[in-house]
Amino acid sequence: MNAQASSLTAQPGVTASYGRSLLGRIGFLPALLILVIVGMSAVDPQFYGPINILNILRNAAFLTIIACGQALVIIGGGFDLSVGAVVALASVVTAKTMGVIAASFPGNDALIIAGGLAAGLGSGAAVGLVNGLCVARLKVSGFVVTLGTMSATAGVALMITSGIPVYGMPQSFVRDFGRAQFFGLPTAIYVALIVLLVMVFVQRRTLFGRYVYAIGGNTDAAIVSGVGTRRHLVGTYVLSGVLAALTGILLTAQVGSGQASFGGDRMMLQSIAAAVIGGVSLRGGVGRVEIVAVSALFLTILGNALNLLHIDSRLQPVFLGIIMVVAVALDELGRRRKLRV
Amino acid sequence: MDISARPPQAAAAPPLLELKGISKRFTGVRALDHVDLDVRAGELHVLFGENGAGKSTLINVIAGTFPPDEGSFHFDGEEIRHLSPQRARAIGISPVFQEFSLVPSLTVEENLFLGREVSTGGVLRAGAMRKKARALIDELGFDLDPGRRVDDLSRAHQQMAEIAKALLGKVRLLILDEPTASLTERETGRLFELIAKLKAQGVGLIYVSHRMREIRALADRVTVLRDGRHIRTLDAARVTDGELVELMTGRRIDVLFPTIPHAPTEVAVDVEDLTLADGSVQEVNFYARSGEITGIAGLVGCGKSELVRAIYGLEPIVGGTMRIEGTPYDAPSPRESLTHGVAYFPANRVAEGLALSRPIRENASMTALDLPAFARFGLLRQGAERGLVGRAMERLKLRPPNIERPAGALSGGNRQKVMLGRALTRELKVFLFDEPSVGIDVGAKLEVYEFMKQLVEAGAAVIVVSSELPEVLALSNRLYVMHHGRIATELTGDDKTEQNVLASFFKEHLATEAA
Amino acid sequence: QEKWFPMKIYDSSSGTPKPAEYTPLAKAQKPYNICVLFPHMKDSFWVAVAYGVVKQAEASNVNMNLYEAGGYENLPKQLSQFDDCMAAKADAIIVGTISGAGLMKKFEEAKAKGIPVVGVTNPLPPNALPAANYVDFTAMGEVTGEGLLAQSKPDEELNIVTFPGPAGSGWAEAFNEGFKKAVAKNPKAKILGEKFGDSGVAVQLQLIQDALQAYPSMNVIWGSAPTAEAAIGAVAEAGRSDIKVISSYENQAMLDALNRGDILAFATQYPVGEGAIAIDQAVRLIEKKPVTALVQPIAAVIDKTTVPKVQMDLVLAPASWSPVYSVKAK
Amino acid sequence: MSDLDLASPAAAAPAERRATLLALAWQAALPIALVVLLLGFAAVDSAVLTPGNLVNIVQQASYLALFAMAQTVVILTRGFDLALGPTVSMVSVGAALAMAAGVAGGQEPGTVLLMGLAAGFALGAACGVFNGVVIAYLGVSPFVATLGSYNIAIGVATTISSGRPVQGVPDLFSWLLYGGSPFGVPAAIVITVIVGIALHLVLTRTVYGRALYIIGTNPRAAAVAGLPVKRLLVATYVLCSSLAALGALMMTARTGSGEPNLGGSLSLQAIAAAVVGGTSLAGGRGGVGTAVVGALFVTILSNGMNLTRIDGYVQMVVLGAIVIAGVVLDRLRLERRG
Ligand SMILES: Nc1ncnc2c1ncn2[C@@H]1O[C@H](COP(=O)(O)OP(=O)(O)OP(=O)(O)O)[C@@H](O)[C@H]1O
Ligand SMILES: Nc1ncnc2c1ncn2[C@@H]1O[C@H](COP(=O)(O)OP(=O)(O)OP(=O)(O)O)[C@@H](O)[C@H]1O
Ligand SMILES: [Mg+2]
Ligand SMILES: [Mg+2]
Repeated sequence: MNAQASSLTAQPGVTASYGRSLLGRIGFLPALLILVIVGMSAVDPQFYGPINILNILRNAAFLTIIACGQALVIIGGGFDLSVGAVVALASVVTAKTMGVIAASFPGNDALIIAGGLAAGLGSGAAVGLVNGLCVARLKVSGFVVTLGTMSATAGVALMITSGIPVYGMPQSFVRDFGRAQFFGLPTAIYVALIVLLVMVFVQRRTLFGRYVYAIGGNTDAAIVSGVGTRRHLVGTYVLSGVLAALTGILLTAQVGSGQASFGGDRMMLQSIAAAVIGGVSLRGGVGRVEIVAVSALFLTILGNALNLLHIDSRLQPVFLGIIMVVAVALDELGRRRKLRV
Repeated sequence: MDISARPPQAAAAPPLLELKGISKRFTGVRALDHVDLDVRAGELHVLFGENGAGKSTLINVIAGTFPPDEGSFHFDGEEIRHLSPQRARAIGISPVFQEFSLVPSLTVEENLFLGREVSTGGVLRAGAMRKKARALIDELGFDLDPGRRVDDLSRAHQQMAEIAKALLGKVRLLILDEPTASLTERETGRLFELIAKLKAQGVGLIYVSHRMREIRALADRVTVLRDGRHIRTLDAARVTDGELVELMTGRRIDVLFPTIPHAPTEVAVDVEDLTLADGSVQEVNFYARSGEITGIAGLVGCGKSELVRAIYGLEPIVGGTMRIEGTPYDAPSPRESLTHGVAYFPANRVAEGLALSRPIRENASMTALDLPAFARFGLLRQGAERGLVGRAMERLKLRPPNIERPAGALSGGNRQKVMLGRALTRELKVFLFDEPSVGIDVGAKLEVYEFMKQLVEAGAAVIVVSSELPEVLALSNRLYVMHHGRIATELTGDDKTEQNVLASFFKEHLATEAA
Repeated sequence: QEKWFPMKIYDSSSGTPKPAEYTPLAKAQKPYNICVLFPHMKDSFWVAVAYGVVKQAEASNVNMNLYEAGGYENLPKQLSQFDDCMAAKADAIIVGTISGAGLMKKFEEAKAKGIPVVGVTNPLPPNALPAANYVDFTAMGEVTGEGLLAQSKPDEELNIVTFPGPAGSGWAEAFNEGFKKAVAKNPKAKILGEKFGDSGVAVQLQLIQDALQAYPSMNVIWGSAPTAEAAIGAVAEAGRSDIKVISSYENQAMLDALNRGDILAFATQYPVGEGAIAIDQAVRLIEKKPVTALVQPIAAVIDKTTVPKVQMDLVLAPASWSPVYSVKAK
Repeated sequence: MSDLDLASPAAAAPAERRATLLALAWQAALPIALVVLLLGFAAVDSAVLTPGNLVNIVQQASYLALFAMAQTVVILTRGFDLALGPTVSMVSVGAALAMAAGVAGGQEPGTVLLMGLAAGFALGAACGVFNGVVIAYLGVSPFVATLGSYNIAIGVATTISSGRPVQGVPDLFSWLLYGGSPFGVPAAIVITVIVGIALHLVLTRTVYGRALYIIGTNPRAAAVAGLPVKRLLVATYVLCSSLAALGALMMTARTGSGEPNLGGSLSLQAIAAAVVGGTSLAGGRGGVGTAVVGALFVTILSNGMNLTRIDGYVQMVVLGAIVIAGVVLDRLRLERRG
């Protein structure tokens, strides 16, 4: 078993063994989500106003994209603390690259945007590659490696920008991509949907997805069954890096500037929370991205609801914390039909 | 070595597998030391040796999991270098490992195809795989649902999945490392039929087991390993059990089971209408007396383990009453049970018994830390602990006798002794053994049985749950047979025969079918 | 940077602000080692302070080392950096505190060791240090409030939501208080809500989007610079061009936004000037020369009308300047 | 699985003595690296090795060591405490508010001091009970449980303090936990050393400590052996939060005010320090020694980089690289131990 993955969660003393009933498979989350939606709609009509729904969906989209990558890493038995820093790095790298290309090829928007996107996604892939290689080659736990790269990546992002937002991206990038809408929905939602669909497909129908489950579920079994574990482990980290970078780029396009303040610890913790609340086991081997997306939506709606309910922003974390624990505890108790020690 | 009674074509052809001078060193341990081995097509070759002799290591080398440090490897007459697990499977070497190589969170079917998925361009072809999986399981005659997750399966079913996995695709050399350790008679029977079929098809087999009966029944040739060295390869037909055991251990062991003088006195544990939350045990009435060994036998998943686990407090109880020496004992918990003098020795020593990276001393005293002999006011008395555990381990002949080494450094049999050592660290009246001899070698088994004998002689109540029929039959004074969570029969004296046990499985089986 | 000085300031050493002009010494007598501590260097505001510090250190010909703590959540780190500065035997320490109250013990220690300390930019408890220069954040919040009232028509309803910044940071609370005090003077101005949150653009954006829904009548967004930056896009997207955006402090984005007409106004405390003055105060303390104990730059609201009049090189570092963390005396 | 790899040697090789010497050197790999690091920095700037700076380093490290010890006890059980930082903030403002109230109510200095300590430890213990109960009895993973209490503690800290520093921490409190220096040793060092020794004894000499290691190594075996796993887990989270509370009180004494943001990013820093020192996130391995070595390592690195004038952002990159290098070193060390 992957030592560090099991470390994070294995609950001493209790192992839940439960049947794969529908509830066991999807958990309480969708029910809870519907409860919150119905409750909020009853309390505040603003909640189901079209703009509010758009806001929720867009913010959930950012979280979904980054949480999908995180979920994959966790399923593979790892942990990616560096995603928040990658969001920042990708943001500034994209903006900076666009600025540089724009200076040499003014007006050539297609080239500028393509270059920026490539650089941004590339930076995410690079961080993911470092994470993956350290985990797979040096056999260091993902938690520690990504803790290290988190610090280093954030440092590099700040070194590039000195903390000053990076401007100079072509207007078309911001207007036609970041803030554009198709059929009334912002781009980010489409991107998230595509990512989600691709990830669902990857998880269910591809060798890579299958191997990630196997590696997270029992690394030794995967090795003796002839699965190239290293390659696939590296793959999960690279994918997580790229998806985090994608989130960074979408945020950059929406805000209109490259910012080293994007992401950070907050986004990292949120992405893990979304994955874990969405049923991804920190022990590895278990989890589905579609439930993770539901959980991302749940967390986003929760934040939105607390704001709409005019709850003092200093007290909001208290509510958020309690609801989070209660949601997961309910889920856990629901699954624990049979106690085994 | 002389060869006889061999299919003529096999004798003429070069051996299927030929290993020469294989060595393998782990940090500080020489697990294999210039071992030779040859396996012919259509023969079953038994690897025999004590715990830690290097059998599993040799198998891992053959399966491509560990590269050997030196030695040559020929398969089908061809020299093979840099064998990887993939390559091994591709040339038809199929291992069934001692430690399961299944991924618990995947389904049986997904596990069968792990590493060999049917795919086009990285995309899985689920339909094709499902069809193949069903065909294979049907052919094997296993009662196994390919869609179930492995962690929902009992250990026996996991073992079936493991065997099915090895038989998927082209097999030329099948390796079975203690495949029957968690199978009961019926599945074992199925497996033996299968082995016969494979042999007839010219498949070579390597088989590891500590059960003499199986070796007798199956082996064509036997290779004995001791301390990582090749001792001898013998023709199975021309060697006696005694000789094999002597070769293996370097000493004579005459009897496999000691004679136990049962002298039952009062009832130590009894349960009435016991029903468990998960339904694995239903309305069971059962008692065990001091001074005798009470056995529990039964098919896979019949709930025999669950029964003793419930008594100890590891399974939630929903109905019935339980008494210890006549006083009611409800809502048991491990801690309570120990203070009441009830101890449980789990079947899975790695998962439930030992903290492998901690010293033997700590593992042995784990259950006794609440006693004043080991700790006062929450402070450990380490000197006393060292003395008490040291003496217990001496009495059990722990090898090597150093109690400060991590428990993970011990062989299977010695790990079992550490568990038994716990029985000597506190006053106990009832001993619940779940599969006490699983995975341990003949010598160690005898020591465990001797230990039980001493307990019974000292007036304790011993309950043995075992899938190995000869073992429970030989050890127990009274034997319960369980079926589908209920007690099917209770056998004593001359009724306690293999035929009667099997018949009661069968009778019950017919009854349930009819109902 | 001769053209920076003399700079118009308030001399608040006596407790009451008196208009004055500040002129630094020409050159330090010796190349002293001056240690500078900032909460972070993650926005152009602190880069502007650093610019002032670096330019003045070069002018005064002193050695300067600048350390940043990585953000307002890292008070323990700043305390350690302060210790490190003392251990490195700095001749003087300039500190932009994460929490003024939180560094009081360090100030006492430095005093005991005879190391002069100068406070820059972030407010301190009264008489905490021999010399400091900062605007009162509450006062600065007030200035922005007054600027808002001045820019609105007398009978205009102002439905305001404030986005002060991170709860618990101290400065966010102080700004907010001053702003509320100022707008309370106008009965038509109502504070609908106060939304604290991390001072990143992404977090602020989400808060604003939610506020647009939660407070449909909101027509003024007042908050930190990242708030204003996030608000520009969110307001445009929601089609609410009627919403006025005001920022409580300055950065490059604010200046650009003002020039584009995206925001109504922002406040400035002349951070470049603050940085420069801090170096001079430190040199004066080391050389035991007369020093203005509390310099307060005159905070101003910059809007379309005042932009041409403001000396911009005291507000922000030139876009081409990239931060330098140390200066070596020649 | 990984547990099985721990099997170690039976055979006594002829070169055993040399091997054990080498193994010993590997055992001390991290402390040796520490000394090398220190000498390296000293080569760049001699101020690094002055007695003043050495005391400075140890004093700074003592806070981090305390927090790393707090994380270590829960990491030993395969958990961790993300809420440690916010707990520190909450305890800081809670204790400061209690003391300010005491001062305002005209209480004796001694009473005020006790009120502050009591409030601080009570808040810390409350956090620990919450974490422990949610993890042990509700079966929520330590990550989610402590992320929940992370949010709750932040909310409580900023609400009760209105987000501003709480002043009015009496001098006696600051003197006791920070300013005082018996025999010239700063109070923070004295307290951390005493607590460290006490915790070491608890971990190695008591039933509780023994149980902790067994639970961390194999929780199921611990439960089967009759150890009260759930109660011990709750006790461990309480111990963790109480150590955090002690650190929070010491830092409050150091700042002289209750700071709603005091904990900031301490949670991850403390985990990093513990892990760099050799505490295993897989549970069952580590102790006071690993926490202290890790804290010293991180502190020396950052002090050395400050004194040798390395830019802040470069420091972040170096720190990241060193964290990884430290753990790689630790893994090599374990491999060599055969
Ligand atoms: N991965 C490993 N690392 C270090 N030592 C190992 C490893 N695997 C096995 N060993 C050691 O090699 C020796 C041979 O072990 P092996 O598992 O081959 O024994 P075995 O004959 O299969 O025993 P059993 O009958 O108990 O299964 C033992 O001393 C064991 O401790
Ligand atoms: N065909 C089956 N497929 C999957 N699970 C099964 C099947 N039959 C029984 N089980 C489950 O297996 C569990 C019992 O497994 P286990 O093999 O440990 O029982 P046991 O009576 O202790 O037998 P043994 O001691 O021989 O292992 C029960 O909970 C039962 O629900
Ligand atoms: Mg074996
Ligand atoms: Mg069983």
